[in-house]
Amino acid sequence: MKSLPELEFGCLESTLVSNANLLSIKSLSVSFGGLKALSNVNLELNENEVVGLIGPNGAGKTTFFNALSGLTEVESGTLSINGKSHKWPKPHQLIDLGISRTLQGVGLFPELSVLENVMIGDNKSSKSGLISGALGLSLKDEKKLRQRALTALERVYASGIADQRADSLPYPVTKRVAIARALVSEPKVLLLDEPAGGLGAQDIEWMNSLIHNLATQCSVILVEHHMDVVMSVCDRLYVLNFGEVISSGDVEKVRRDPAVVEAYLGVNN
Amino acid sequence: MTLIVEGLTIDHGAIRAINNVSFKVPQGQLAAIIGANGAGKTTLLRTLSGLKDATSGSASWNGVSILGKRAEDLARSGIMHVSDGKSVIAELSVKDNLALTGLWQKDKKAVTEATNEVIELFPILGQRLSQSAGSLSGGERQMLAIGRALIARPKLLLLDEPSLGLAPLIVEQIFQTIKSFVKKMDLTVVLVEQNAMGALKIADEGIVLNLGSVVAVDSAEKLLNDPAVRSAYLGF
Amino acid sequence: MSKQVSTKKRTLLFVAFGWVLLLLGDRVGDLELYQGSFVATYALAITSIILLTGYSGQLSLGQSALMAVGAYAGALTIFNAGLHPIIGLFMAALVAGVFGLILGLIAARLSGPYLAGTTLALAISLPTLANQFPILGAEEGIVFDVGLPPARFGEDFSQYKWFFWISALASLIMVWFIANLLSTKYGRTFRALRDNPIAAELSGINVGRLKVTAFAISSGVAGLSGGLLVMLISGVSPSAFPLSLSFALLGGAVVTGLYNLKGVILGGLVLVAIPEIADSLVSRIGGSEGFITTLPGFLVSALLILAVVFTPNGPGHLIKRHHKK
Amino acid sequence: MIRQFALPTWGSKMTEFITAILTSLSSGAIYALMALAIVLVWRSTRVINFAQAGQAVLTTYIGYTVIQRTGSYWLALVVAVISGAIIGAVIDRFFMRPIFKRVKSGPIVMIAPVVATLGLLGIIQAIIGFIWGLTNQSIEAPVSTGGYKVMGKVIAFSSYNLLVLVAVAIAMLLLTILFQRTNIGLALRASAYSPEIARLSGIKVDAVRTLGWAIAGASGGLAGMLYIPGYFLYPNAMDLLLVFGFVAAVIGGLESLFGAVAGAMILGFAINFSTTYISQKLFFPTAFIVLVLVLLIKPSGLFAAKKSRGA
Amino acid sequence: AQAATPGVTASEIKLGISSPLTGSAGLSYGKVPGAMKAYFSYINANGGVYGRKINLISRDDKYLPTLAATQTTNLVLKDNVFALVGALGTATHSKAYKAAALAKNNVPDLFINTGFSGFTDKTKYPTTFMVLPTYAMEAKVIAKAIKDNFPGQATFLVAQDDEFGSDGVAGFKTAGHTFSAAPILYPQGSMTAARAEAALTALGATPGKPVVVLFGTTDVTATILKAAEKLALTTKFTWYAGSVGADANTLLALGVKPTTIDGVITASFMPDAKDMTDPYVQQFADINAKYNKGITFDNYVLAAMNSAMLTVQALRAAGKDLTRAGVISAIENKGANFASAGLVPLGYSPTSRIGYNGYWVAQLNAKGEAKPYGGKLVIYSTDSGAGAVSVSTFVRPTMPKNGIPTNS
Ligand SMILES: Nc1ncnc2c1ncn2[C@@H]1O[C@H](COP(=O)(O)OP(=O)(O)OP(=O)(O)O)[C@@H](O)[C@H]1O
Ligand SMILES: Nc1ncnc2c1ncn2[C@@H]1O[C@H](COP(=O)(O)OP(=O)(O)OP(=O)(O)O)[C@@H](O)[C@H]1O
Ligand SMILES: [Mg+2]
Ligand SMILES: [Mg+2]
Repeated sequence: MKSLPELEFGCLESTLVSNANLLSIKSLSVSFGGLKALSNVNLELNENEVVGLIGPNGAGKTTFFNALSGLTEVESGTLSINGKSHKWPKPHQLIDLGISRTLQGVGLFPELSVLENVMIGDNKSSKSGLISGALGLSLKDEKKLRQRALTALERVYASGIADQRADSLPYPVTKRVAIARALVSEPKVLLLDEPAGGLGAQDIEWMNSLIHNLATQCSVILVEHHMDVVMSVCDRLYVLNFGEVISSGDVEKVRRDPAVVEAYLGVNN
Repeated sequence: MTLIVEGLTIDHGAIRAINNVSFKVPQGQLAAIIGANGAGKTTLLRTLSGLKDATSGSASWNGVSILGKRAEDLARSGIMHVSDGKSVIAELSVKDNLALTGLWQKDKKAVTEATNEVIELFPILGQRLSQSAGSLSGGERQMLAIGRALIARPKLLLLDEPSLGLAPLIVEQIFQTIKSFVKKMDLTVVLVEQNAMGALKIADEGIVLNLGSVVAVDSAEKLLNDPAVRSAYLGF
Repeated sequence: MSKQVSTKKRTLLFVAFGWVLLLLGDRVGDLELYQGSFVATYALAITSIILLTGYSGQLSLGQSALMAVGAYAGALTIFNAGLHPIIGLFMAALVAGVFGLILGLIAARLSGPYLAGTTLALAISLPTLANQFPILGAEEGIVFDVGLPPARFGEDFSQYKWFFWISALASLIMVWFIANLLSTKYGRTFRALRDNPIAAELSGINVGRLKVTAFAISSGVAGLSGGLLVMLISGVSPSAFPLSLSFALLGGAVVTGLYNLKGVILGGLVLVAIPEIADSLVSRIGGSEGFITTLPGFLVSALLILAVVFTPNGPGHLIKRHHKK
Repeated sequence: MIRQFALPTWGSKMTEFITAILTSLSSGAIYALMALAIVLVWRSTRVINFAQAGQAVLTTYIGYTVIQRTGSYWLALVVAVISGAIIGAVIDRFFMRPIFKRVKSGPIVMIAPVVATLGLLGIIQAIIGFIWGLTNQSIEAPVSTGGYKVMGKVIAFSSYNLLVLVAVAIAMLLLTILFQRTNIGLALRASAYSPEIARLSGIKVDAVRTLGWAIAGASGGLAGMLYIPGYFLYPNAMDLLLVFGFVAAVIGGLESLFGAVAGAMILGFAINFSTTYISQKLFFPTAFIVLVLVLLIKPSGLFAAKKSRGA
Repeated sequence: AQAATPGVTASEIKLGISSPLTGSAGLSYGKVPGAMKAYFSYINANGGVYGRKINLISRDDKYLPTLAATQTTNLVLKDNVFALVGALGTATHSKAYKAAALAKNNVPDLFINTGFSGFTDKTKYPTTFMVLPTYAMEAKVIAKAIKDNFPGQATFLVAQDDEFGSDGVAGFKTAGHTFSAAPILYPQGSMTAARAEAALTALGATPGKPVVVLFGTTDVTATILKAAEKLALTTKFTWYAGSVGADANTLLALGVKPTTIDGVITASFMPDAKDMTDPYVQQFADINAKYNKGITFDNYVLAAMNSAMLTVQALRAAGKDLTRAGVISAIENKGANFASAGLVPLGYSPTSRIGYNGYWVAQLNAKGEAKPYGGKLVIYSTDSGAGAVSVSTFVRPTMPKNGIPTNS
């Protein structure tokens, strides 16, 4: 496993605490103009844990991901990883923290091949500079990266389509490729935004088991509206409503929480 | 007023997405089209709404052929298509998005009424009226897209995965809404869904597509209880 | 994106192509050599557009200004500093690259029409500055002289052949660099940020920095082609870099197909040949004076439009599509 | 020997300043004429229309011919505006629509319209040269071009300047109302941003886009008929104006008509003040400098639409 | 020997011209090739040059250096012309000259249409012959005329900011003339109505009747005069328009009022194209009517035909055995005596490549006719260097019969 380059970031203020959470977010708030999209959200994630983040539409789930990944400005709140506190990253620094994410849309690069799409996910490992690139000397790095990308594709059972253009893929496959792209950098934390959205029953099942598998190697924060998936893969849940955590804890407890039933699940679920 | 599709075949270049498909949806009925990803559901709807050309076959609504007509003309004649993928215009405000289907309607009072109904249905839209649609959450966009179609008071509503990305409670609510609209407005609906269970529950009739061909047409109730369909599309 | 050509294969291909050009150079006349030099130069300029627009998705209407920067840098190096022409051409690329870097830093946040507007404004304002600095030689400009061909090439080795060797070689080497660059990590990342900047950013790509990088490299390439261009007209002056040059190159890039380098020669060829053909066509048809003077412009423009309408993705795409069927 | 004159200082600083303001206003108004036309096409089809310079000149030639025949400027203005609309519509129908049928995604979407409209510009200019010949013509202004007399001094502002200024303001207001307050405006915007969704909503996108081109063509016709009397008429007469109009439109954020006029005024003031107070040589560089300064502060111009969220 | 000379056969002499036909510069100068062709057709119809017909090949360079270079190279390498005539522009022609290797191939570069003094450098441009006096000469003559006629008045210069203006500025300096304020140098294309108004407002505050020298193209002269009309300053100044920017027909076509043009002083070396009493003018106008149908006869046409006539004499002077070197030496040795419409002496010699060596001072009237200033034709002659401006007694050679040269 690749060592994380996290030491580059914010080491100075780090306070080492043993047994700390892998990821810990404290009192995160985000506003858009007058709209409070997140207020004082706390979230913790342990190693090899799958945490579900659920809530009604517009509750702030994607905003939470956006804040964590630097796409949205954070109003207040702290972020620490393995007990060390970090600045909120810029989007392109997210990977350096050992975190990678998928987008609520699929967000593949349509005109790139599947393999290239996945290779982009760990672009940083290829150290080739401009000059070596221009002289065609960066082939070794490229080869290694290609190998890693193929491995990541294998993990989502998509290595057979490596050379196809991303925009020629059936929808369920694009979802797999997106996950492979997030995996290739071997993150510690994976943020999945509605991975089962738009999938059919069989693919959902498949996604289920994939997420289960992933949890053996990293931790996952999952945003999802498919309750079957959420209930079967998550260890713990956080429920957002109007930007606030209205309930959290293990799956069964949350599921029976009347506040959650009323705001989100409805009586039929 | 019946939607009649006969021997319809549609290609994407070399790929045959819909192969010799026939079905009927009588007025006031809700037909659910289910099928795995890539079965051709979206392609079928895009052809019915005039966005895509068919290769062969026929389709008519109210006795008039709808193939080869322009999307905007079909829309004005009461065929509303809510395409998949949160079809809102990100750069326009929520209010303007809702106004699009009212632009060409003569009866402005009815438009206002319909708009108010939609806002009642999706209150969150009411709170976001002046915000740009691009700043909405995924689910909010879906609501906006459906709301916009409803304002046109359609006669035939083509819905492509309306439940996509919506919270369970809202899904429930939207399905119920659609059903109530069918009754209230004598609306005919073709509902394409991955959420086969939810769709079949409210549908009168179910059409199962597989790799571009119809594999089963039956009343929704029967399909729900058909073990083959259950195992293939409902996941249990 | 079919199978990629390996670097070794590409190198061989370039060497072989260079060899063919060398042989060809001995078999054609001075005029063809001179036109061939323009083809090479324009092909290089089009390369800079393909890199910038086709790959990194940024639209510049000011490539002519960047070429001018390279041209002046080269001319000053050779004429004023008295250095070797090779250093002059090198400086043309380097100085334009640095200029592009600075401009890129300013324009990094701009996209689409905003970048287009900024570069357009640059294209009209930069050349007029040349008149303000006596060292730049005003309208008559500075001589850009690569000197006579070395004596050992013999008496028959004309100035035009020398031009052709220099421009073809410089262009080949530069395009080879760029092709290498684009075939691996950089090409991939450029296209990624073009297709979906947010997803690229989340994959750890510093989109802002990469856009600037693309701008700088593209400027460098444009600068070199600017240097070559003024070599061919043996001197640099502001009016050699009108806005219409930028526009013509965009047209060439469209004809070439924006997405790969394979057709750049074709783009260069079209820029040189079409006006030529239009001219001779018109003189053959004859007609009234007004007709003869206005028709070439009409024909060139009409061809441009036809190219956009019928092969907006370049003839390469057409051919590929036919293969598939 | 020639005696040396120091320019008199009495009040001349003040005169200089007032003149700079007046000339800024009149050149700003001229840039605004073109900026409006550019923004109109951009708003209704997302195309930077470089052919606008040719369209406007062509309609002005048509106006010129009308003046030759009838002697009436006002009739010519009407004819020019109408023919501008027709030419705009024809261009959309027969050139832009086929192009957009074929060009759908990728960077080519940015470039193809640029190249196509440039090609059109070439064609239009060739046609003008062929019909009217490659010589200069002039159109007499419909109102006095003599500067107003203020306190016994003639100032650099005439009824003609006032006419242009007022026409720009009225055009901006009417068009803004059309875009922001009417259904046509909403249809135009929707068709520009997302043709498919507009179609599905029952909007006749093709017709609406053609209408957008027609409106822009008409305002281009207006621009030509207002600009040329203060200048000359020849096939390339509005080329440079196109560049400045585009720069002004970008400064204004490309979306808003008010922004276009504001951008044009900013450009007019910047150019006239820098050339008056620093050096005439700054004429062209000022356009670049102002644009860069504005975009450094606001990368999408002064009055741009809000950006949509990323993820 | 004849077979070895490119572009010359027993029946034909091929000449080439690269000049702007389209674009902004084409507006004024687009007529030049056509007018030259018309004159050559006339000569061809009357026996040609020693039986050879002159075939002028014209290529459009749009006033762009790159095009000038390629078009001129085309003329030399593809069209195989014997000599070039009437090339236009400084930036364009300086590039074309080197790119087409005119020096190396000893291609005569005849009667170029620019007054840039750089072209007098025989080491750089060994085959080039200018026809216009240099801009510096014109400046010196204007300086002299101002000194003689408007002593004590304030003077101002508005000049295009390129070699055109800078040559002029240098000429005034040489003549010892200092302007009352720093010259207004404007980049080409920047003299808009607004800029002209601002400039004139500033100058308008000067007491007396200052002299304003306009050293630019005709469209700029028009812009400035129109600004003066607007500001009611037309009679405030004495206008002095340089020869390049004072074509009366063009000024009128550009909308300048006849009353404004009335009284504008300019310098010229040619007779006025409207002066039908001049035998040359009349002859050329006749030729124009016959061989250049539909084109109005103006100063541009006149000058072009004059250059064509010089060309025919140069070809004749080189003898029946036409060679490139022969033409060059013929002009060097006999060129000063060629018959031409010019009212000032021609200065060709083995050491000088400047054509006309001076100016007469003219004043336009409301009809746009150029009449001698003060009612009497005074010819000033000078050089591009430090030489003084002197009044010349030059009487031009009489026109060859019917305008068909018979020299040898
Ligand atoms: N850039 C923005 N400007 C204004 N409001 C915004 C912006 N981004 C998000 N919002 C608002 O913040 C709220 C939270 O949005 P978010 O996308 O986080 O919801 P979500 O929980 O992901 O919903 P969904 O399940 O529908 O995707 C929404 O009401 C949305 O309209
Ligand atoms: N624009 C296109 N070009 C080429 N092939 C396409 C295109 N759109 C769809 N297809 C192909 O047509 C087939 C049917 O696709 P379609 O999108 O209609 O299926 P679907 O049933 O809607 O799937 P999903 O449930 O994923 O939305 C698929 O094989 C798909 O890959
Ligand atoms: Mg979301
Ligand atoms: Mg679908």
